[in-house]
Amino acid sequence: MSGHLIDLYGWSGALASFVLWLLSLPFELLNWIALQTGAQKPGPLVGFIDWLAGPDLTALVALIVAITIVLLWATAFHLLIIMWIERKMYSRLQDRRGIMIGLGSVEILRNTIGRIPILGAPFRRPSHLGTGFLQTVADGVKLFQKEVITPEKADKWMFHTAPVIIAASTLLLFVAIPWSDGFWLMGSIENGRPVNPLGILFILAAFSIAPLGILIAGWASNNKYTLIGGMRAAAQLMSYEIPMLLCIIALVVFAGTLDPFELVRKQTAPFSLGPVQISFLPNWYVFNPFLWIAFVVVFVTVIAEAERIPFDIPEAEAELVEGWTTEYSGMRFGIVFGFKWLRALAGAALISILFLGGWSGPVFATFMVPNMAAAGQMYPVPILPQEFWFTLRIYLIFVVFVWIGWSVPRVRIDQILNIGWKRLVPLSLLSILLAALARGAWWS
Amino acid sequence: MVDGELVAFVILSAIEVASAIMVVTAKKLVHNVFWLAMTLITIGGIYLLFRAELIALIQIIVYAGAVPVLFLFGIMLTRRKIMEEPHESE
Amino acid sequence: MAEMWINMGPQHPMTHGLWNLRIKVDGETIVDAEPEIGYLHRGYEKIMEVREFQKNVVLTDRLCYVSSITWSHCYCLACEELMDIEAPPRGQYLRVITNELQRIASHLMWLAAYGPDLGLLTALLWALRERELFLDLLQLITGARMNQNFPRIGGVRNDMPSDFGKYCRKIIAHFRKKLEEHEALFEQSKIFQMRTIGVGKISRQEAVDFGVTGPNLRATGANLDLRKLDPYDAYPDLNFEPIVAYEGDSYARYKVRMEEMKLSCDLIEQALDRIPDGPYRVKPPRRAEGEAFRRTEDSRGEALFYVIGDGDDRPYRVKIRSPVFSNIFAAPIMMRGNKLADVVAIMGSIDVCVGEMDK
Amino acid sequence: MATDLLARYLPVALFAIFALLFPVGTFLATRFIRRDNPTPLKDLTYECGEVPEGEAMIQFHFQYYVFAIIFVVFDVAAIFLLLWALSFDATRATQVGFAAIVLFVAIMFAATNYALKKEEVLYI
Repeated sequence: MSGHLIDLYGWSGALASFVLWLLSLPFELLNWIALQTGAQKPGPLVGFIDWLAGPDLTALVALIVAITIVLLWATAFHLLIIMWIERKMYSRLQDRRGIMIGLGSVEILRNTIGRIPILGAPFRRPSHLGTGFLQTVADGVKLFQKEVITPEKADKWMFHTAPVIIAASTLLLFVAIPWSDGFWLMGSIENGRPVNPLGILFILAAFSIAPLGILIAGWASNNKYTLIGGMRAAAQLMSYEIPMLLCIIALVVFAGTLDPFELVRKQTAPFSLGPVQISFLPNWYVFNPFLWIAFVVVFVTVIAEAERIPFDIPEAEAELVEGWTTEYSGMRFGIVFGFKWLRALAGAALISILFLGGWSGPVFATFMVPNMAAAGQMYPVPILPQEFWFTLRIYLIFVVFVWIGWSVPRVRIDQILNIGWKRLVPLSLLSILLAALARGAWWS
Repeated sequence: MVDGELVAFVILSAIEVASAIMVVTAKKLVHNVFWLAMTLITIGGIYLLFRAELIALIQIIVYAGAVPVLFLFGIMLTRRKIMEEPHESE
Repeated sequence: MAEMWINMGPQHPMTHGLWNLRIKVDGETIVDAEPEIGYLHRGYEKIMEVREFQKNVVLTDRLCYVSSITWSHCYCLACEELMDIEAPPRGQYLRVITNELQRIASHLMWLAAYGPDLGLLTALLWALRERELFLDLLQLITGARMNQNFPRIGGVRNDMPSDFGKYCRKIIAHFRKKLEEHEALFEQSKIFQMRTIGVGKISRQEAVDFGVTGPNLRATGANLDLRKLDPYDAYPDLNFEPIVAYEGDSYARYKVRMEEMKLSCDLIEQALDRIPDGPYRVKPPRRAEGEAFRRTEDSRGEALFYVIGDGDDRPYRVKIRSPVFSNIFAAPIMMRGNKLADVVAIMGSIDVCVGEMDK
Repeated sequence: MATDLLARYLPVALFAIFALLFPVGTFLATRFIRRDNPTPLKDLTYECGEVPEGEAMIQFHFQYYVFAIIFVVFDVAAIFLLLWALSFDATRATQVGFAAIVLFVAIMFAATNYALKKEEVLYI
C-alpha cells in the first residue's frame, strides 16, 4: 500500500521522457527521410537522438519537471487557496461575505457557458455573488500591471535585490517539505523508503535567511518607516527562531531524528510513551504530555515567523504605514506580501510534520491508476491519499491561524520581544529539560 | 563525462571569491554585509561538497542567518557616510 | 544617539483624517511629538458670518462628520440664548434623544477606528454593524444618516414618528447585548490590556491645564460632565451619574466611552418615558443683537459656540471651541516616554475628528 | 552514502536556482506589461505626503543590536543542544554525560531567567 497519489519521481520521469520523445520527433522524421533517400548512415542526428534518450538528460529534465510541479503546487495552487481561505474566513468572522468575484463575474464565460441550461449554472451567477476564488487571481493580474516606483533616494541595487532574497528563501522552504511519501524533492530512497536525515534543519535554515533580506530591504528604501519596520521584523524573526529551534530539540529528544519522513513514520504507529501503550491513538507528538509546551511554543513561533496578526508589528499598518514594504510597489510588493502566506503555509506544514502526524491518514478504499513511470502497470491509490490528509491538516492549522489573527489586537514590539525572550525561551528550555528527564528516567 | 561535483565546486568557489572581493571593494557598508552573506552561504555549499551536511546547514543557520544580521545591526550604529563629514539633518 | 523626526500624517492610517503628527523618536521611544493641523481648514467661522442664523445649521452639521447633531444642537442653543427664547419641552426631549443617539453612533465610530489602530480589524466591522442600527434610528427620526440638519433655533425640525419609541427600545435592548461581545473582543483580551493599560497616562492637573475635556478628562478622575454641571435642555429632568475613571491612561479612556454608551442608552430610555406632548418648535426672531455663548457636552468633549449678533439677520461673529483641538495638543504629554507603537493606542483613545478640529 | 548526499542536494541546488529565477523572472516579466511613468514627485521618499525630512539611513538606537548578539549566542547554544539531542541515545549510555547535559540546560534556564530579570534597561 503506497498511500500517496503523487509519485513525483515516477511522474516527472514519465513526463520527461514524453517531452524528450516529443523533442526528438522532428529528428526522427529527418532520420526517416534520410534513410528513405538511400543514405546509409544519417550522420550526427543519430547521436543527437541517442543523447536525447540518454539517462542523464532524462533525469535532469525529470528533475526540472518535478521542481516545476512543486513550485506550481505551492505558489499557484496552495497560495491561492489559503489566500482565499483567509479572506473568506475573516470576512465571516467580521459578519460579512467577503470577496465575491467568481466565474460568473467573467463576462465572456457568463455569456457563453452560462447560457447552457444546466451545466452553466455556476457561470450564471450575478457578478458579485460568486465564490470569490477569482479575486486573488484578479489581484495578481492587477499587481502585474502596476508601475514599479523606485524611490530616488533609495539604494537602488539593494532595493531590488532584497525582495529576491526574501522570495527565494521563502520558496526554498518548499524543497524540504514533503507532501507525502512520494511527493518530495529533497531526499533519497534507502531500503525502499524515502529518507532526508536533516530535512527539518534545512527548513529552519531557509527560515533564518529572511531577516537578512528584510533588514536590507528596510535599509535600502531609505525611509524611516521601512527602517524601523525592517529592524523590528528582523529582531522579531530572529527572536522567535530560537524558541522554535529549542522546541524542535525537545522533540528530537523523543524522536531521535530530524528526518520528516522518519518523524511521520514514527507518528503513524500506535501511541506509546514509555510504559503506556494506547492502541487506538496514533503516536502524534501532540498527544505526548511532555511535548505540550513545545507544541504551543512552536505554534506561537510559527505565527510570528509568518508575521501574522498578533505578531505582525513589522508590518503594523497603523503606525508604520506598511512596515518594511512601504516603498515597494507593483509586483515587488505583490511578491513580498504574497509570500508571507507561503511562509505561513510552510509553517503550518512544519507543525503538521512535527506534531500532528504529517500526512498519515486512514486508508478507506483504493482504486487502481496506471503507473506513469512504467507503462502497462497499475498501482493502488487510496480514495483519500496522503496528499489530501496533509493538505487538510495544513488548511485546518491555517484556519486556526486566521481565527487567532483576526480576533486579537496586535502586540507591541517590545512586548513581542519580551514574550519571545522572557516567556518562550525559558518555556522551550523547560520543555527540553522535561523531555530529557522523561526519556532519561524511563529508558535508561 | 564532466564531473558535476567539479562544476559545482568551480561555480561555488567562483561566486565565493567574487563576493569576497566585493566584500572588500564595495563602497557602502551594507553592501559589504550583503556580499559577506553571499560568501558565507557559498561556503556552506562548499561544506556540502565535502559531504559535511550538518555543518553546511549550521553554517547557513548561524553564519548566513545570524552573523550578517548582527553586522547589519552593528552598522546601523555607525554613521552612514562614514568617510564624509557628519551629516546633520536640519 | 541620533534622534529623528517621523511624520505621521497627513496621509497615514493612524490619523483618521488630514492632520500631521510629527514624532521625535530615539530608537523606539518617543521623545517628543508635535501635532500640526490646518490641512482641512475651511474657514467655518468666517463663512458663518455671511449666512443667516438659521441657515448656519447646515454648516454646523458638517463640523464633525460623525457627530453632526450634537454640533448643530450646540449652535442652536447658543442662538436661542442670544435671541432669548427657549425650545418647548417636547423639542427639548427630542433634542436629548437625538443627541444621545448621535453620541452612541459617534462612540461606535471611535470604537470602530480604535480596533484597526491596534490591529484588530474585526472590531471595525462589528462596531460599524451596530452603528448602522443607530444611524437607522436617526434616519427614522430625521430622514438622513450623516448630515441630519435636524436641530433648529427654537426646537427641532420635525416630530418623531409615532412608533419611534418602540423601535428605539428594541434596538437599545439589542445593542446592550451586542456591547458585551465588544467587551469580549476588547477589554477581556489580554493583548488589548497589554497595549492600553498604563499607556498614554496624563494626570488630572495636566489635563485641566491643557483644556482636555469630555471622556478624556473624565478618564483622569475629574467628574466634569456638562450635562450635569451646566445642564441644558431636558437633562436636568433625567437621572444619571457621569462616568468617571481614574487611571488617565488609554484603557481608562476606552472604559469611559464604553460606559458612556450604556449611559446614553439609559438616557434615551428615560427620555422616551418622560417625553411630553405639545409643540416641538417655536418660531425664533429673525434678527438678534448682543452676545451669547453656550457649551454642551459633545461626544468628544466640551463644544462651545460664542455668537455675537449686531441686529442683523446674520451673526456678527461666531467662535467655535472644538474639544478635539484642545485634546490633541495634550497628546504629546501622553506620548512622551512611550513607545512608537503606542502612538496609535493613544491617538485612537483620544478620538480625533479632524472636521471639527480644523473648522 | 557519499553519492547519495550529493544526489539528495542536486534537486536543492536546481530548486535554489529556480527559486532565484522565479522572482527575477516575475519582475522582468512585469517590465513588458506595465508602463512606468516616473516623475520626480512620485520618486520622492514616501513620508505621508510631507516633504521628506532628514535622512533615514542614520545612526540608529543600539537597542536591537543587543537582540542580535543574544540571538547569535543562543543560536550556537541551540545548535550544540541539537547535536546532543540527535545523539541522545548514545550520550544517555553514560549517566555522567546525560547529567552534564541536563545540568547545562538547567544552567541555561537559570541564567536566562536571571538575566531577563536583571535586564530592564537594554530591552526596548
